[in-house]
Amino acid sequence: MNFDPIFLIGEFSLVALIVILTLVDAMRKPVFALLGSSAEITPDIESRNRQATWIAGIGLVIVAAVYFIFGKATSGESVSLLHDSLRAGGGVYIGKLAIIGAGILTILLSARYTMAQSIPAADYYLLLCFSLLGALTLIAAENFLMIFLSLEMMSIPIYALVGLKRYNSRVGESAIKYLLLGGLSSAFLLLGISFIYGMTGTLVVNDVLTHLSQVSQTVSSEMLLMGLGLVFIFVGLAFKVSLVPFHAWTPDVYEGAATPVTSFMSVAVKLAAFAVILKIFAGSLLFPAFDPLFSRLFAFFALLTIIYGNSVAIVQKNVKRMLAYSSIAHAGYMALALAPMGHNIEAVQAVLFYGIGYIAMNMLAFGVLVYLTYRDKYCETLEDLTGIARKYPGAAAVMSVAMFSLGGLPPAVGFVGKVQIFLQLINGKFYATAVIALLFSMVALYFYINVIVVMYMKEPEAEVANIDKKSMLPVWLTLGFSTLFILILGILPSPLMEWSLEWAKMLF
Amino acid sequence: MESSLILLIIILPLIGAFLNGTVAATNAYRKKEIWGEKFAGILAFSAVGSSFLLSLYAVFVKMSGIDSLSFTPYEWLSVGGLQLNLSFVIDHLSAVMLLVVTGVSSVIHFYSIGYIHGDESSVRYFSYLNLFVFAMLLLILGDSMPVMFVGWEGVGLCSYLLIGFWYKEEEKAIAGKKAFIVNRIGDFGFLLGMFLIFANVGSLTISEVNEFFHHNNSMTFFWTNVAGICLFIGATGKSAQIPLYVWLPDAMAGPTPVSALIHAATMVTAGVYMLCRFHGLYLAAPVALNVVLWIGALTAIFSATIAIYQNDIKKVLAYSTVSQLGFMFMAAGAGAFVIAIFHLMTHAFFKACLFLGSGSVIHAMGGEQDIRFMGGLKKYMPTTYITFLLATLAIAGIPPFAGFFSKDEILWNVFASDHGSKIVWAIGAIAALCTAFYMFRLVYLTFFGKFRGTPEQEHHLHESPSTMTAPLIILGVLSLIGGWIGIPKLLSGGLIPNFFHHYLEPAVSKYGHVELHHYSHSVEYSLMILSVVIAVIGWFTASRLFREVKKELPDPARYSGIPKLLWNKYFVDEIYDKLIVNPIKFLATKVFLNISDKKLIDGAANGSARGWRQVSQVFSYLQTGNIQAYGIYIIFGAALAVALAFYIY
Amino acid sequence: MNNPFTDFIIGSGGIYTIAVVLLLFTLGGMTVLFRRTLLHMLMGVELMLNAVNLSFIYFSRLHQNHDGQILSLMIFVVAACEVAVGIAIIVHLFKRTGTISVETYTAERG
Amino acid sequence: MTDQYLPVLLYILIAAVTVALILILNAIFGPKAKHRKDFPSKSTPFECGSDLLEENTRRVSIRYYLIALLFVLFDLEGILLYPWAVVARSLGSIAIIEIFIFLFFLVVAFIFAYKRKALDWR
Repeated sequence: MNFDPIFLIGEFSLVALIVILTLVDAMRKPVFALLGSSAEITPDIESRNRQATWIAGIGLVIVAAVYFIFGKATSGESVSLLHDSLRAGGGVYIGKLAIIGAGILTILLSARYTMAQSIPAADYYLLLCFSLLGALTLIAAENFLMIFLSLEMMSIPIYALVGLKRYNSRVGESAIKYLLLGGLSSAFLLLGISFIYGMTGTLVVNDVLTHLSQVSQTVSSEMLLMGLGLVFIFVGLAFKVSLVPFHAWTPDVYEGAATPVTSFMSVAVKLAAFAVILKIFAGSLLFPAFDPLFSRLFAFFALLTIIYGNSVAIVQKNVKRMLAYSSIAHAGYMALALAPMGHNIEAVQAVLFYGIGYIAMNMLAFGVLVYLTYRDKYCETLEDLTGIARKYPGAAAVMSVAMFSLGGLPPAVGFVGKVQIFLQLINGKFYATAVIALLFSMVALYFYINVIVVMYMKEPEAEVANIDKKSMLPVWLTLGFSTLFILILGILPSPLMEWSLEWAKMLF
Repeated sequence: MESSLILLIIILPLIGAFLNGTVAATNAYRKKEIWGEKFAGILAFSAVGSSFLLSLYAVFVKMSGIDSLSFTPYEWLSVGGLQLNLSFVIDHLSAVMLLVVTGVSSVIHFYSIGYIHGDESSVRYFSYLNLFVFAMLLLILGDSMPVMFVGWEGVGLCSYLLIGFWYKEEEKAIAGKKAFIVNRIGDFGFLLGMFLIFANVGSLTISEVNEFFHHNNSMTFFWTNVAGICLFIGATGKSAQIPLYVWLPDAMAGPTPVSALIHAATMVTAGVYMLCRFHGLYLAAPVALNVVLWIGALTAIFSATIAIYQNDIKKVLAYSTVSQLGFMFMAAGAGAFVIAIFHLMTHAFFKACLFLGSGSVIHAMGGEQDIRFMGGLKKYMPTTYITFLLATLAIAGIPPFAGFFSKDEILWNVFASDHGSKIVWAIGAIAALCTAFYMFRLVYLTFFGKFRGTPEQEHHLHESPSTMTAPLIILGVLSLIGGWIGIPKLLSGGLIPNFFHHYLEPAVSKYGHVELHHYSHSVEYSLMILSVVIAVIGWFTASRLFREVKKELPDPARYSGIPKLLWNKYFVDEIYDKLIVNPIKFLATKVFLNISDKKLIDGAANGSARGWRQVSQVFSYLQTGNIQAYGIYIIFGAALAVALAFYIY
Repeated sequence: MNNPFTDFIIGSGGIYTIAVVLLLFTLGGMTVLFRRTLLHMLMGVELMLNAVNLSFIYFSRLHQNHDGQILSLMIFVVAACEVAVGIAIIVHLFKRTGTISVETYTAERG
Repeated sequence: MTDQYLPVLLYILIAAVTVALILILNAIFGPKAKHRKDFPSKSTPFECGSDLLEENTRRVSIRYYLIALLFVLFDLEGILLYPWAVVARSLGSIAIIEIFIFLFFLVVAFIFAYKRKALDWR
């Protein structure tokens, strides 16, 4: 077993960060375990929170730096590790950096949020790091065992994170919704995996591929079980990326969760889950017999998702819910690129491009909501945003950038992403699908532009609430970085295209 | 090395614009100055100046013996069959343009330091000016149509910003809007042409497009001409030709250096330049070329006649610019692209000089622009007078000034070329006559005779500071000698080679050139002498009429007959208002707004929006909040997927 | 029907195992969908996972390799984690509202 | 074919008859009452008269859940030792290192739980 630890340097340093965070918090004065029962914030808890925030923030930056520097050496050739369970090196480097980057942006957003909301910071960041670790291994996994484990490792901490909100009368409701439905979808995923395993006797994705290419089309019962297995896997993963009709948890959970958690879920979790979908359905399983099935499956569910997501977003009063439906619709666009199946690396690249760009867009949109939130004054509804441009011109400006990008208008990165996806459709001769999708992205403009209209052109009914501008730097870092990312890569997209292409090559 | 050179040339003005722009924004926001106009001016000037020096280095050192330098710093987009590169090229054509633009810009930036002195938003002014140079460089050096288009739009934007620079005066803001809207109409044509070319050629790189039309033109004759005309529509917008010239006279509302730089020397010539860049296309599209020729000629005569009766010093120059641009298009239409560029260059020198001179005059007159109230300024501002006179001699076509060589060659080419025509030649000759007449009318009314303004103004008259006169001298000298690089072989008896022709030949004759009919030398000589005679006639008439103005000049309101027609610019604005603007307004307000928009479209849009909102509402009822309902959706979805699988197999 | 795997599954009673697995899975699903308390729903999820476990163990034996068994152990662990988080949330909900009936928790909707 | 299943059929019949017989006899000879409340002992869980020791829907302390959850979690980590034990001998020294790394993480988790007083039974 030749095992070079350099290939997993990112994961190792993240584990080290988790251990340090755990032990440092444990070394403090013992606290009563059920923190939720006491509402007052003592100075001790506050200093504890501050300490955890610093450790998590700086630690994750160090992890990113370590991976950026040492992991670079691995970005050439990729290797299989731990008996074909993880594929490290190569283009995954890009994906892992993107995920870690999303994690850092989330922590920057959380720093002030956790303080203001007096969320137990150590628990919060621990869970976030666990989820991040799961996402990191998930995009590198090439074994169904590893895929399942990483998926759960990514999701379970988020079930708990969703429940970690203080000033909300409905706390816990969204957490239990996510948990129960997540369990249901995991069961489907596992059932699918077990069918595949039953037919092939292996859990390694690439071996399954080899086996599939040998399957003769005449053996219908085998086809049946394999096909059922793949469909169930599709169901399980479609839940994670929230395609309609597996989406129903999304708005409720996004609304209920703390805003930084929502942003993390909507970008990192979605991107990682999409990486797995690409790995299984577009990258590896090039089984021509299943091509028409999954082509239609993706086209059908993606269209359903786009239509539903964009329509329901129109009637939302709550910005977080609106963004949740928008994130559903965006998952639809990404899945749409997979409709022309076949051995198409450009489609994979388009999806990854969109996914990475989407990190910046959503971080920006949710970041503005975090910026405008203080203690029990949430900024969630359209009324809260009405007329803020006068008082907070910076926040309104970056929010407009986010809306432009989400709406797919130039010169933002969302425009380039959409162009690539539609080009895929047109190359694959999916004209009707493309037209419908385009029509509904016009519909989507309505509610994105509406936010800008509300911010700039409406007079606020009540006076715009004051926010405490103390320790706002981390939020501004996130906002500034995301804005630059969106605009620069919107105008000059080719580096991101190269990165996503490199990552796409890994998924084949 | 070469690549970073090109990049530096382009990026330096952008950096200047960015720095000044940020400071202008913070100045306005914080209500305190980080740096004032002096520093801003020097910064802007040094950015453009160093860009000019680098261009000189690139053109004369780096490019000696080489046809072109090209540089692709960035692959912009590469999706499917579409490959867009951010690529730049300096060939001999763009080299000339590059030197003209950066050179004239440097001079005008320098002039602006004195001119804009004391304005509260001078930092903003310099930021815009630098941004304009950046956009212009993109337009010139871009090797692919999208890059060119970005520059094309960029200069339009800067022009809009600068015309409306004093936006607090409503009339100027309206002039800016007019320029922008008229330009947008032209841009639409440009875009249409671009799409047509991409659809047929499959590439947007200019050299590839030319190559395509030169070698294996698989586009039908009809569509080739349509594409050419579409691009030319873009050019008429930017270069102020019939029918889209109406914005340029109004654009004189902007600061005078801006008029000199953007609305005389550089931006308005972009259309001519673009035509020359696409000469491969135009040579394959004779009909389009003929359209260019005729539109150019008509514009030339049309605006030259208007200029005769104008009394606003800048308006005269504006119509003169339109007319000279018409000459350039005539040259291009006759297939003499080299001559078009030659005239472009000489025109840049003398017209910039004229505008800056007029700026100097206006400065001295305390904002007065009406030449009826000037006169006798010669003795108050000698430098301005002399340089203005030099430039006037150049534009009138008196040898050996720059304008003579270029204008004469244009007329000769129109006369002799396959694509030309004798009628157009005649029109051009008359336009040249008018040009000489109205220019000397301007000179005599402004600088000769008695001062006709108020005593107060007379007391105030002074020569402009040296920051303003130095550029005048440079440009004045250039209008004298600028034409000597293109002396026709015939005139020097073949002793001096036509350096300019020789230099541009590889760039604009690569894809074929137009043959001239063979005429004897005597014909050519006589035409040349004829054009000198024409110019002198114009001069003489003007001198007889306006040298010593005794009586009060008539009030334009009391004009009648032809003067009335010309004073009112052939009533084109009014005709446009009546025929296009008013009907559109009427349609917009009365018909569309009241009837169709409020009833039909609003009804339909609101109705469909409302209808769709209903659907959305129904959709959102599915979101019951009940976990088990959600679970049922998942099961339902899974069943749907399985059913789909069975259905397909 | 000449594939060795399909023959083996159907021939040696494998089809019954799959039937049991699907039955248990369906029962678990029904529990999630139709029981009215959160705790029961959580139990339903566990039942579904256990059904899958059974299937993995059977296939593992069928193919004579251990991958399936390892995966089923992992499922145990993951299921335990899920239960831990789930029960914590349910207890919290019960403490706050005094009920764990699923109809109570429909505040977020639309 | 059918005779094979005859004993089963017979068995079902006998069971049904027995149940029916008992119910009928009970209805005939048993005490008759209009209301259940006349015989409180019939409502008790075992219908045998002896009192329950405590209420079966008794609330337990919340600590109980915490301890129980921690027990389940740490207990389940135990099963991960089984596959390790199977191959430990053949893997040699690296197996020892690996299992200690695994246990290290368990210990870290335990310290965390302990310091949070999750194991306090009060």
